[in-house]
Amino acid sequence: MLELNNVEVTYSDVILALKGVSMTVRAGQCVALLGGNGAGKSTTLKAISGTLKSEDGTVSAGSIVLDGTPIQNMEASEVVKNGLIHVMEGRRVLRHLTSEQNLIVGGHMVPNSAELKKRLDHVYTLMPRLADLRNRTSGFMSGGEQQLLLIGRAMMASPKIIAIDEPSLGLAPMMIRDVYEVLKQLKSEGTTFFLVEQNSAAALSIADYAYVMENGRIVMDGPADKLADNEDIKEFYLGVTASGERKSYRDIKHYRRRKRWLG
Amino acid sequence: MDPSGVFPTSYRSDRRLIRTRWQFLALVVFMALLLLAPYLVSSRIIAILNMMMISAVIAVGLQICTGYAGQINLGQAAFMGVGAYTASILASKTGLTFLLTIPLAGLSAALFGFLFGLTAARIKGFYLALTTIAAQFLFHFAVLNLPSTWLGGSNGITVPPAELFGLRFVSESSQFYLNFAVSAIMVAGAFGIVRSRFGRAFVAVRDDDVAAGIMGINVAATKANAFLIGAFYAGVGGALWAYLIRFVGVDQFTLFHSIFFVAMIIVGGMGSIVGALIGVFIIRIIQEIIATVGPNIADSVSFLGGDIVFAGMNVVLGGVIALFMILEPKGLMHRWNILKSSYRIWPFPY
Amino acid sequence: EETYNLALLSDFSGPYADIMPILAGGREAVFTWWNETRGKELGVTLNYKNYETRYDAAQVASLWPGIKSELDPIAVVGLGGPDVAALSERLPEDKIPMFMATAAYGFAWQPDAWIFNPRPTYSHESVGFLNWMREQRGGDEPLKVAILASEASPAYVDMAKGLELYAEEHPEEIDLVEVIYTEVQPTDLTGQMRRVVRAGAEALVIQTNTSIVVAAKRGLQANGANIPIMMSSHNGLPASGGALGGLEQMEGDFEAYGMAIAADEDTPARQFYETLVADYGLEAPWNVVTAMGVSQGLYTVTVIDHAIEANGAEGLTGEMVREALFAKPITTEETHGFLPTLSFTPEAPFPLEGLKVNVGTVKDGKITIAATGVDVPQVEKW
Amino acid sequence: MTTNNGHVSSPLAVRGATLKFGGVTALDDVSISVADDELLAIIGPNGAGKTSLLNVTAGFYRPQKGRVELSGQDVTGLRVDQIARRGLARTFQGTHLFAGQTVVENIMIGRHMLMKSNVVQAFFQFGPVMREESEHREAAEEIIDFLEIEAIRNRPVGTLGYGLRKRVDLGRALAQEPSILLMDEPMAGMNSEEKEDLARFILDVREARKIPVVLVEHDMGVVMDLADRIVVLDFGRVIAEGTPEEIQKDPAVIKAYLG
Amino acid sequence: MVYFINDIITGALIGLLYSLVAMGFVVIYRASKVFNFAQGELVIIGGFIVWFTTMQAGLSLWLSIPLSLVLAGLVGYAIERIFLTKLIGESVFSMVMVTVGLLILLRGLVLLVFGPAVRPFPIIFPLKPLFLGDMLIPMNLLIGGIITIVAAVGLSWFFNRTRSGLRMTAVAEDHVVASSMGISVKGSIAVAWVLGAILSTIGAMIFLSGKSLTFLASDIGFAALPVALFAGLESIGGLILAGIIIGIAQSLTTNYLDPLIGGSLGSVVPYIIMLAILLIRPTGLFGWRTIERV
Ligand SMILES: Nc1ncnc2c1ncn2[C@@H]1O[C@H](COP(=O)(O)OP(=O)(O)OP(=O)(O)O)[C@@H](O)[C@H]1O
Ligand SMILES: Nc1ncnc2c1ncn2[C@@H]1O[C@H](COP(=O)(O)OP(=O)(O)OP(=O)(O)O)[C@@H](O)[C@H]1O
Ligand SMILES: [Mg+2]
Ligand SMILES: [Mg+2]
Repeated sequence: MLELNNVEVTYSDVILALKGVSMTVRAGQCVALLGGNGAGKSTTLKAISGTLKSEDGTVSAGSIVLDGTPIQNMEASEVVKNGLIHVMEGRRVLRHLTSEQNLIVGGHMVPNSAELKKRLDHVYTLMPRLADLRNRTSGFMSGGEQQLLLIGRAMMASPKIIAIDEPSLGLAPMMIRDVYEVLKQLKSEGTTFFLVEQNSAAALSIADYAYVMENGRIVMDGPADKLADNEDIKEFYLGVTASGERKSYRDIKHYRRRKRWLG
Repeated sequence: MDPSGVFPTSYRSDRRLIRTRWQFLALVVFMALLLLAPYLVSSRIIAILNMMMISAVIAVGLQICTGYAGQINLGQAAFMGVGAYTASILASKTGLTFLLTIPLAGLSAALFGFLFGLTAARIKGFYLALTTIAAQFLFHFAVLNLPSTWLGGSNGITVPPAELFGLRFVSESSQFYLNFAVSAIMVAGAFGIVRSRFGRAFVAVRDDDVAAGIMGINVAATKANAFLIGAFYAGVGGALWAYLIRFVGVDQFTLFHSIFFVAMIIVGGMGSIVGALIGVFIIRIIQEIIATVGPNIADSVSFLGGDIVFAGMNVVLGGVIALFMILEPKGLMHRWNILKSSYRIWPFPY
Repeated sequence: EETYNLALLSDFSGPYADIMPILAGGREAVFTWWNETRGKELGVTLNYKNYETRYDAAQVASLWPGIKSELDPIAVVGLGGPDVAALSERLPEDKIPMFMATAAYGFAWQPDAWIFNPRPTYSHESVGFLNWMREQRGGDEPLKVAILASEASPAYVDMAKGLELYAEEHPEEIDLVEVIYTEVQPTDLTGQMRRVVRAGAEALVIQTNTSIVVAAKRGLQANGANIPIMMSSHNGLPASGGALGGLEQMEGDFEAYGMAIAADEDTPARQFYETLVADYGLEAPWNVVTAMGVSQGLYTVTVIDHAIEANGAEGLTGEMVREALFAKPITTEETHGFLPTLSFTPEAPFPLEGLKVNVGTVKDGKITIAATGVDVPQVEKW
Repeated sequence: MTTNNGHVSSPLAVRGATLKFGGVTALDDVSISVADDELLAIIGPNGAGKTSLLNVTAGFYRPQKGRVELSGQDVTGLRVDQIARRGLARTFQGTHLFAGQTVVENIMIGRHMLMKSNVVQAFFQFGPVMREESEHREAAEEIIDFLEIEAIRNRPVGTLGYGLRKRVDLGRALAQEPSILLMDEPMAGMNSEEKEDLARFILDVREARKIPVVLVEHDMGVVMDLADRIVVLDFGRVIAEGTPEEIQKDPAVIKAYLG
Repeated sequence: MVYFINDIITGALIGLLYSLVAMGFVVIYRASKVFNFAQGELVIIGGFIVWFTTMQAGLSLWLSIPLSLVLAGLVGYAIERIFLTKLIGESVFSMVMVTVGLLILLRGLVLLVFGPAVRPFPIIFPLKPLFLGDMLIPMNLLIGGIITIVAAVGLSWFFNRTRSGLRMTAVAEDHVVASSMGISVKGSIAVAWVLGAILSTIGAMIFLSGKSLTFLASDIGFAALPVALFAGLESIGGLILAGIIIGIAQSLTTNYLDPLIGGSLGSVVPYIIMLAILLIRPTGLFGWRTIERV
């Protein structure tokens, strides 16, 4: 359904952020993209959704194909018309609008108001917290509340494929569980997911297939359950030792750090 | 600038503006050429350079206020006017030397700017831009309506030439040296300011005034300071202007002049002193070219008629500004910086 | 064969861009005429070049050194306030006189000038007109007058200030009932005009611009009143009538200035204009702006003529031209009736003695001369 | 620490703070106090009022009721920059970095309030200014070293990924040489390796600077491992307070937060 | 007393004219976050279009008015296409600065195309004022006031109540977010400029009806700006109140204060009022408050 072939992305004509990335997302699948800070995950999403331009970035090589249509460097609003919604990082709600207005804008392509009402109800049943907040000015809501709103707003468009950047960011543990329930629910309703996550455990729990990215390149990929068993993934992404126990943050060894400070 | 692989070895050298011997040499040659200019080029060019240097002082001030501190200011010409009037009155009524009138002109403009800067503590963004337009109108109103013995009212004020040890700065080239000295000091000072903690505070307030406050920066004071400094520059420029034209009248400092100063920093690039200089150069050059070439075109292509050619002035200038915004929205300096960073990493594209 | 240069300052893209082509046409045609007639006799050619100032002092100041080195002119043919502002301190240093087309401003009223106007200040002109009007009306009562001015330009303020001072000092002549300030393109003057009507004004002085005349006229019409408006040369009857959609709208209004009225009558000025059109390529219509350009050209060439007479055709300098201006009056014959006889003195940039204004009006939809050679009383400097 | 009137004062105390926005009660009579050299974690569901509590402390919001004390001094109602100058630094939920500026510049902005030169000195660039610049630059570089962000030193912060930005954010706060550090969800957007690093940094900061840290965080692993004491907020109220062990067992906390 | 009331009424109506010009401005802002410095220039362009279709092409008013509005819309669209479309995705600041360029450019273009002459403007509204006892009310301003109020109510409903309006609001909030949600930023900005140009043209008709037209008419743009800021840049309905207050204040100043001081305080009074209100409410009477959240 979504295919990236050897995609290269350059910022400001000089910084090469993606260096030939290829991946495939099949319809109905959930594909997770993992990777460290600055690996290029968000860049990949932006390249797909056409929002690179606002940061002076371009897809300088390769192709991105959505359902047979090449969409690299396409206008963001056109990409959405092709059925892909990108939930951006950074909690970009429409701050002066209320939470409900945000949702309505999310559903702006819905043809009639009856359908709109139905979708609103759907969002509110899946995320009751949003129903409580419906008349709040979204700019004043707490970080987690805004994050929820973003997910709800993407659902309103009921896209074929949601590309979502760190959905669990800043959510309380219970809320993460709830959100992932929602994602699972949507997936079972047939939505395809392209998921960028730092919370690898959660991501791998719903993903079918996963890519690991480092330094603008894909370094590993495979079915989600296979990856979850990989030693390195366990150590660096899941935070469990080889023996399967969670390490304590207090026990992180000093010697791993090159230099002590103010010694 | 250093090529790929060369890194600074001390914090001082990292801060340095001039990084290589070639840069230093280029600067020296440039300054020397400027200093010798009155002997090298015609007085018409010297007159253009005079205009450019004065505009440069004012535009650099605007750059600090708008480009660095992010406070959109459409009242720079009014601030300039305050400086010009101060210098004129001091020079004509008290006979004070320009060595004092110029800084005093800067200070009085700074005071006026500071008052408007205080509003910036509360009023932000476009709302602020419009209050600076108010500065423009209030200045105009005040000059025309205060008793004419104060500010000359509609009569304007005639300014005696600047004088030092019996030397009168009346010829183009003597004025050139006056303008050169003052503008060199002011531009060098601007580099100092923007690279100091004040420059950083300006940028911080521009980018995110909430975070700036939490970093211990007094946001209101910083904004007022930005206006104060910007207006100080405008005031000094205004004083130079007064000594150049030797007559000040309120219609020399209109909103349109302010808009042109903004245009200069737009073309050169926001948030860069060098950008402001480039912008001044480009806009002034275009103005001069059209003013010079215009009559010739009108003469030789008579069917066009004079008015067409001259109305073209605004079209060309406005067009250039619009074109710059469309092609290079971040200004010429941005393009230059990109070139620089490609050079820094060449030949490795990543 | 000697050649001398004149620098022509013009504003084709600033506030006076609308009248500039015509004004420029007028003065340039005079230079052509002079070169082909008097110039040939004297063996002198006058070269000229236009410089665009945008009506901006900065531009003038920046152009000036270039003008000097490129042209080395013996005189500058100026246009307006910014030229005066930028050059008033420079011309004495460079010893080049400048000849203007318009009436003078109060701020330029200084002795030992190098800048000259063929006409006195706007306030002189309006005072002259108002006195004439009071005499026409008869009676001992002072004439009730309202002024409509604008602060958009200091020059406009200057025009009003002189008249205000005169009215203050001569209450028996002029009773200033209203001084109204408005924008250069007023939104609506109905209310203001009602005040003027209620105050019983007998004349309304508007020396600012055409748009204000139009708005005032509409305001008066709304009030069902018809107070005669007095205009100046740059916003006179044809311009204002044109902007109102027809001269007939200006029936009974006046224009007054110290220069020939471009009326339909057959005057020497008119005849000279026809000559310029027929033989010297003048394309401008017969109107006040053309008259302004032609008179500026005429008194400029006459002064130069006098200077050549006094000093010979060779080695003429700007200083000599200025001296010639003080040495000998410029007679009205020499300017073909475009200007009264002008006797300049070093005291002021315009003739202080023998000042006259002409008054034009609209009668039956046509511009006619209402009076010529109306004396201007002495006006104090303000 | 003792004040002159004798009773022990903590580096930071919030007493009975109540904060309302229209109909929303963000904080309802909240009191916390931090001990010297303590790492206090604040947890609670989304919208519980954690960020609001930090905002009240930092002077960004003014509570309708209650007081904020820094080392026994009442600072309620002071401007944010005044409070910052009294030694309080914070990092932000989401980032509030100066995006167009490089990492070094961001950190140098953190040192603004410690620098003393005036505008005239800056204009003429003589003497003390240059020395001061170099000194503070050195301090900034030390922080860069410490946080291991040398490689991105000259990158504009706007071009960095979320995780690195949080690190720069911490660096900027440290540059203020605070006597108390508040951190709002510093670990958000990091994978576990990066969290480990940051955890180490936080521990090191405490060790080297001996300053108390207040940490708002949703990652329970981090909170339980690092915190000396935990305060749990729900609907703007403190519902529990205690050591990590106690909190983990507290039924109210489990119901409201841990699930 | 009658005259005093009359001055108040006329002032209020002039204020409503400012509101209408300001409305063009607010509409562009509301739908694109672009603060259009060239608003006054749109007014003269509108004026020249009306002049051209009536005085030059000689069409009857019934034909020329709708035609002018269509042409004005096209001009607005063209400006947007040429100057703003390319900047979508760049910072809003760049777009605003391009309007500074436009201000200079359009002034030049008007000069170039129509020349600098003062031209008669067609009489679109009856010249004869409405007499109410001793009061007389200019017809153009009266009808203009009504048009302004109708337009304000309509547009305010459009922006606040309809989904298209909400969509445009989203664009004004954040171009990138809006486009990532499938909203065409281009489309929204285009509609904004078309509307802005049309409103400006209506403004020009009321302003200039029966008077004269030069490029100086663009000054009304700067006269109307304080009204927009007074109301708050996002508020269309608020413009009515702001316009009336500023108009009355200005009228009273010009009629009762100016004669005393012998100057033109009237022309700066809107700015003084605006400054005062902004110091109290930094985003105008009804503007959106700045949201600061950390
Ligand atoms: N606007 C930009 N200009 C220049 N470089 C950029 C820009 N945005 C991102 N980069 C660079 O591109 C690389 C990839 O960044 P990206 O934001 O995609 O990382 P990420 O994997 O999402 O990281 P994180 O998990 O921290 O969010 C980084 O090295 C980053 O510095
Ligand atoms: N300025 C404000 N205006 C109106 N409501 C606000 C404001 N600030 C916060 N709130 C509300 O107060 C409540 C508490 O917000 P706060 O940001 O403190 O939550 P939090 O505990 O930090 O949540 P999260 O974990 O999601 O960040 C929220 O419901 C929020 O909507
Ligand atoms: Mg990311
Ligand atoms: Mg929070």
